[in-house]
Amino acid sequence: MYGFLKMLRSRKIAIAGVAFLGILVILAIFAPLIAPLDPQGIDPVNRLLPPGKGHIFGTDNFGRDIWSRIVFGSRTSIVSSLGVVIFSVTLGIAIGLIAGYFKALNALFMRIIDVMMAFPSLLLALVLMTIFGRGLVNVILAVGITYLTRTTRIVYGMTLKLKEEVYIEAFKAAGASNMRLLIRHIFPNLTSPVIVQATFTFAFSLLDMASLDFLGLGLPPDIPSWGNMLSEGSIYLARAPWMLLIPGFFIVLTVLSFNLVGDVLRDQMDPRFRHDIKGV
Amino acid sequence: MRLFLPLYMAEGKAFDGAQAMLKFILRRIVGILPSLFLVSILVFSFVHLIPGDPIQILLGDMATKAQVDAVRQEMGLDKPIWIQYGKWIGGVVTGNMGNSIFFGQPVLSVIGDRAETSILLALLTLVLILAIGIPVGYLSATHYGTRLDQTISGVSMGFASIPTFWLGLSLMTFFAVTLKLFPSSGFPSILKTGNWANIRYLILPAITLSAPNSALIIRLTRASMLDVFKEDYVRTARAKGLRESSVNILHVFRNSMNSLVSALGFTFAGLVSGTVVTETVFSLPGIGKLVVDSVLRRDYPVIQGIILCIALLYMAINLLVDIAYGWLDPRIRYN
Amino acid sequence: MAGDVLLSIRGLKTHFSTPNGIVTAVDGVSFDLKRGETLGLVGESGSGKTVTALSVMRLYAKPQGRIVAGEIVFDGQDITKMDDRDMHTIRGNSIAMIFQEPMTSLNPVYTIGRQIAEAIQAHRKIKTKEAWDIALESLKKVGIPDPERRLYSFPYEMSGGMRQRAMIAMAISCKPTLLIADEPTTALDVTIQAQILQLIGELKEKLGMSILMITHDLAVVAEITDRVVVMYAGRVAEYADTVSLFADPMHPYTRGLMDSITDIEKETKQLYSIPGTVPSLLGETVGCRFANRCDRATSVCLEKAPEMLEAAKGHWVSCWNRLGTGNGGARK
Amino acid sequence: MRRKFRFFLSTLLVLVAASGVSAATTLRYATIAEPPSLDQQVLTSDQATTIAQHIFEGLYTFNKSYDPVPMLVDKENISADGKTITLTLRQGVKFHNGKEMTSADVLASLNRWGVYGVRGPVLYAHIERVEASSKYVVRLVFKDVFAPWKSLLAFINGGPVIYPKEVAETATKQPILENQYIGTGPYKFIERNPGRYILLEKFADYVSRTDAPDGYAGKRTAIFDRIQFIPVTDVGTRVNGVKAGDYDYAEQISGDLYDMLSADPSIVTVVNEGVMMPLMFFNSANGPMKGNAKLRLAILAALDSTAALQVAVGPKNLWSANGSFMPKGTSWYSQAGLEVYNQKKPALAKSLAAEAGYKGEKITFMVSSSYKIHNDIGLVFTKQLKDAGFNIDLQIYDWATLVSKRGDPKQWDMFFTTHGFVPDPILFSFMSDAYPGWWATPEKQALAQDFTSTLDDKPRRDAWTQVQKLIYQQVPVMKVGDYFMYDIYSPRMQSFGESQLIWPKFWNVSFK
Repeated sequence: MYGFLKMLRSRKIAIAGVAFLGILVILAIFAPLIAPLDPQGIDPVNRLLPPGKGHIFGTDNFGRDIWSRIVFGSRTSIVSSLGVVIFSVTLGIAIGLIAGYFKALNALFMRIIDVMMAFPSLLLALVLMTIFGRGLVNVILAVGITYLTRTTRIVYGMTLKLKEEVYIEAFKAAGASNMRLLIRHIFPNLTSPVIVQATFTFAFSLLDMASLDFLGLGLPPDIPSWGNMLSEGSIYLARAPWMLLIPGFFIVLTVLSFNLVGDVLRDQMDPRFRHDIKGV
Repeated sequence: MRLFLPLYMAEGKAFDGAQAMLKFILRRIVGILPSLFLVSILVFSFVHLIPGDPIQILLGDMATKAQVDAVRQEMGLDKPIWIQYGKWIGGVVTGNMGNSIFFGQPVLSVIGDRAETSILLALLTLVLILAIGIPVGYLSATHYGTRLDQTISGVSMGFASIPTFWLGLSLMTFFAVTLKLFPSSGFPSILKTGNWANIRYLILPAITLSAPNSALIIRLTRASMLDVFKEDYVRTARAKGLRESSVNILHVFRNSMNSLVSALGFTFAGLVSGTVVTETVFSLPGIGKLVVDSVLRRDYPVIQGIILCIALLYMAINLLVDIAYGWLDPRIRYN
Repeated sequence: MAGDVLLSIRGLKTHFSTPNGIVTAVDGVSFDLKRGETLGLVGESGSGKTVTALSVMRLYAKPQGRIVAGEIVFDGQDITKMDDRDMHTIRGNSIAMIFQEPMTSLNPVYTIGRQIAEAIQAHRKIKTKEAWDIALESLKKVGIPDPERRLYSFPYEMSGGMRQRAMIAMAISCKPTLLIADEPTTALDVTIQAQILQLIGELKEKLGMSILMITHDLAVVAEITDRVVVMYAGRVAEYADTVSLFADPMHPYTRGLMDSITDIEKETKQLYSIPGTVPSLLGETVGCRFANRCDRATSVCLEKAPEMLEAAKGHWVSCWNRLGTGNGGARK
Repeated sequence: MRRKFRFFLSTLLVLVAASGVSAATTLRYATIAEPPSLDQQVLTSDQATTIAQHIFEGLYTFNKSYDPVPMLVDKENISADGKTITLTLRQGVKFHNGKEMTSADVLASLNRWGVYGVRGPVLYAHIERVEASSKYVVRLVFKDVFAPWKSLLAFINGGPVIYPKEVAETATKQPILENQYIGTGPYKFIERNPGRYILLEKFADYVSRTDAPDGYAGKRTAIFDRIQFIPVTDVGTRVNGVKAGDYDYAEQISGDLYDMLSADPSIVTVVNEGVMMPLMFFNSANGPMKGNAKLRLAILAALDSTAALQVAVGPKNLWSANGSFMPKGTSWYSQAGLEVYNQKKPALAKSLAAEAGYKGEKITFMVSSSYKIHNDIGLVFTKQLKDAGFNIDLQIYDWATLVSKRGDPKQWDMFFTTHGFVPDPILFSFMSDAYPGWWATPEKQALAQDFTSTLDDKPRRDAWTQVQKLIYQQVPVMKVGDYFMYDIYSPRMQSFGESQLIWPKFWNVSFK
């Protein structure tokens, strides 16, 4: 953590990123207190109002207050992206560790990864959505799968390397159980790359979900979400640009912030990025 | 050029090298078949899980149940699923994927036509990615820690953070509508018309797609070069008195190419199959959009066909990447 | 007299900026290397001996590393003031360097021949063919069996010893006047070590090179060096010709080092080693850096850094209470 | 770097220069979706009809005021009892394959449609036999008097277009194949390139009627050499495409862009005459709605159609909160039962619901997100109903899923859809007992009977008025209102006047 803060000092933009994410979390937690209006309050008379007094960010085609929807949307966005992260990371670590650690499973694992890679996540999204209708869980699953394969691959690769390490061999010799080795000795070495991967997952899953929303396969329209706001707005690009721009900027800023933070985290955690001095 | 020459092949080892490689390739191709089989079953059952009825879509809202059932029977869609699968897979091995329910055309020709768009678009994008990603990433790595490096990171991140369809729409409104430099949408076939000028239809989409992807390649080039920088042989190269540039290119970049190759491989595969948003925005007849439309129309044969092709593509690229590995790094043996 | 000094280092200071602050890896090092001689640079890891060598080559990691003071005069030119182009003409040409890790010091993706030829072509405008011929020559010089085939082998196809020979072949391919050998034998098994040392000795004679031998191994020093510089924590502790150094070590650290070698005759089972560890080189330190580990340390040692002074003819030492002649010698 | 850039620029210029326009006049029409097939007899896709009407023709067609008038028919003769109708065909009409159209072709086509066509059975249920009494004469003999026959023959969307005998006789339930797209229309089918376009070409030997053009009727002259129908699903892209000059005509633009685009000199907007009716169907076969008219009336009372239309459609001139199932201006328009339409009285709704014995049971409301209008109105209604205390479970599916789910009474309580223009109320989906919702009360069946069994307009209109009244009592379906879609086209096209026909047609149309 200390190192992370140190790194931050050297990257001014990253600080901005952290700050923005902080604000976001506050918005999400205190949404009902912050949002001036009901994010679902339909008002046919005041449709498509440009930003101004009464509606700082204007209103959308339902006459709903965009700022209020942004505030509540931050909840949806955070929850869903977090869902993707948790799903992909937990499962990814589990599968990757086991597949990488037990030789017998390696081949099988590679086959499965092949298949998963070959299986467009979009199709999965479509299928889930058509079977169960649009919903949060479906979106998380659909997007999560893609990142699951990536995380798994990383963990798998690292486990393969790590278990060849001398000290692991040593513990083996000392008769440590597989479970113990995996959890006590291999897993800790995975944390930093996985954390890094997680931040990027968070960032890019947000974009992926926006794309799903654009295709009408994402979150149900009765939940305020930035992705839906953005895709609804895309029709109004010319008529009511703020409908597109405002959620757009929030998405870009969030993703950007996460990427920047992730970048710092990686440079700081991944030893190969540390300044190392030859010869000393 | 010598940078890319598989030296050990030029130098007497060609024979055994080539033989080992041949064996390896054969083994891998054999290995692919079960995966494909797995995919085919998966897809088939998957697709038939989806509620909804292609015939209803075909005949429309007003068609009565009786009429729909009649057509379904004629098309053999009323048979038990495993019989349908057998019939389908039987056709597939003989190179016949059946007809599209919606278009009534052979699946292969439908896919083939879309493949042209997707592959051309993917190639064009790949060129852009390489042209941008590698040089910039190289700069970023060779100027590690400097302001330049940080600016590059910031900017590339920025591009990676823009939702695709937003970028696409903006490019279209500016370059197509305002400046009228490019056509706004669509893509008349090049193969059919033989008119290469049609490639201009793909430029805006390619730019849209290359924005996020080249950002990733920049990051990767940087990362993997930094990885190599601290290797002892780089220090040796310097100690030899090589110019900084030749050290960076001949030793650092050359040795960091492995990770790039695999990344580019899968980027390409992704570009062929997963660009539905861009295709929708620019209304391109591509594979990605065909997948979505076919699912929405429940056009089973087409969906199955596409997924099988995509799977094949992925595995082929997987193989190519592995071959490239050995080609780039003599230490890797094919066994 | 100055004519026969090939390399003269005066008050060299090399800094590294790390996330945790400035590290003074080399702190005012001075010594001379005469033509045709083999100078040993001795010290534990972290003593700054390698950085000193890299400073001569200007190969310390950039941008973190920096020479902040002092001069390195090679053949009459001050290396610290050279621009990069001139530096390129010196590196690998008149000063060549071989490294500790033969396994990793060669690029795995190129053949030996190519890597040697590359070194040659970096300095001479000649055809690749000729360069390869020269490469073959130098492989022969370092006594690699079946050199014609080896030209086309990859590093991974060769043993450690072979690779080190290949490295040496690369180093001598441009007939350098100075060869810097950074622990060339540490990574090899004992039998090979001898061979390599012998090879270096022979080549020195054959090509009339001077050698800067960096090592922590006093045995090696005793074997092949003419004079020795003992470094500790970035500073020179003692600096003398090999004979008198072993006969009469004046710096407590030097003595410590000697005692830490097993005394074969007395078959001492217990291996003596200096208590404590090398201090962090972060920031400025007052006093003698060895003080915290020194059994002779007095208050002055903690207050003021000792000066270098010539205690006996050609025998320099920096210590407040050095072991005077006679009362030195190995521990009973 | 700079060189690279200059290179890019130059290639770019080359490409731009290369983009020339071909000499032959081609109309490029951007459609919202791809039609499955162009076989008019078996499918009701409007996309298909817009294209197919250029290729195929029916015995009758509609004039500007959507009354059925002869097309391929020259003269008609109706027997005194109204049960025998003798149609004399126009002579010398050529199919695209060069053959002349005769009664044999008509007979075959009618029979195929009557048996396998979507709307055919509606007519054939009343027909005793059809016969080709001579080369140019076809006779339809009815079991009973069936009024809507002419409208049905004129309505080519899912209607009896005339194919050559060879095609019609072999054709069955499945749509005919592309090489069978042979009609008598002013344009002939060239090729279909899925995802890219459907291409039509002027038919040189077209034999046109000679009477003055009137709506779809009268003289038809093909002026464009070719017509290209290009699927462009994204509305933003359709608009940009016309602005950029890549398309000449684009259909179904979103309402909220109307004012802006009308003001834009680079674009002309034209409203489509085909009235669209958003409808909310109730499940009469199962669930809390079954046989509970009170509850349905409660829901009706809660809803504010004006708000819904305002949100979903936008500009005032594109919608009207009209509860009459046949639009204003048509002879079928009626106020019957409208007192319960569009009341926006949540309080009343609550009390009615209470009387109906509603205790907050879950009401499943299926809406498709495939169409913006469905999605938007669905959202507004859900909000309004929730505010009125109904426990609405909004389920959003793609259209295909909704269509299949609505076929099963156990899956839903209400679903949302939109119907287009029908020339005769008999063609309303809910007039068939089999349509999801399964409205089949004896009262309905009785009224439907007197409605069809007379040829005179007056009694038919009164009968329909009764049906509408009944609908507002039993509420099998709720009409939200009327809205109109509009299209855009490039100013280089000759004007379409203040309104566009339901299915835009491009004969008698040209560039300026």
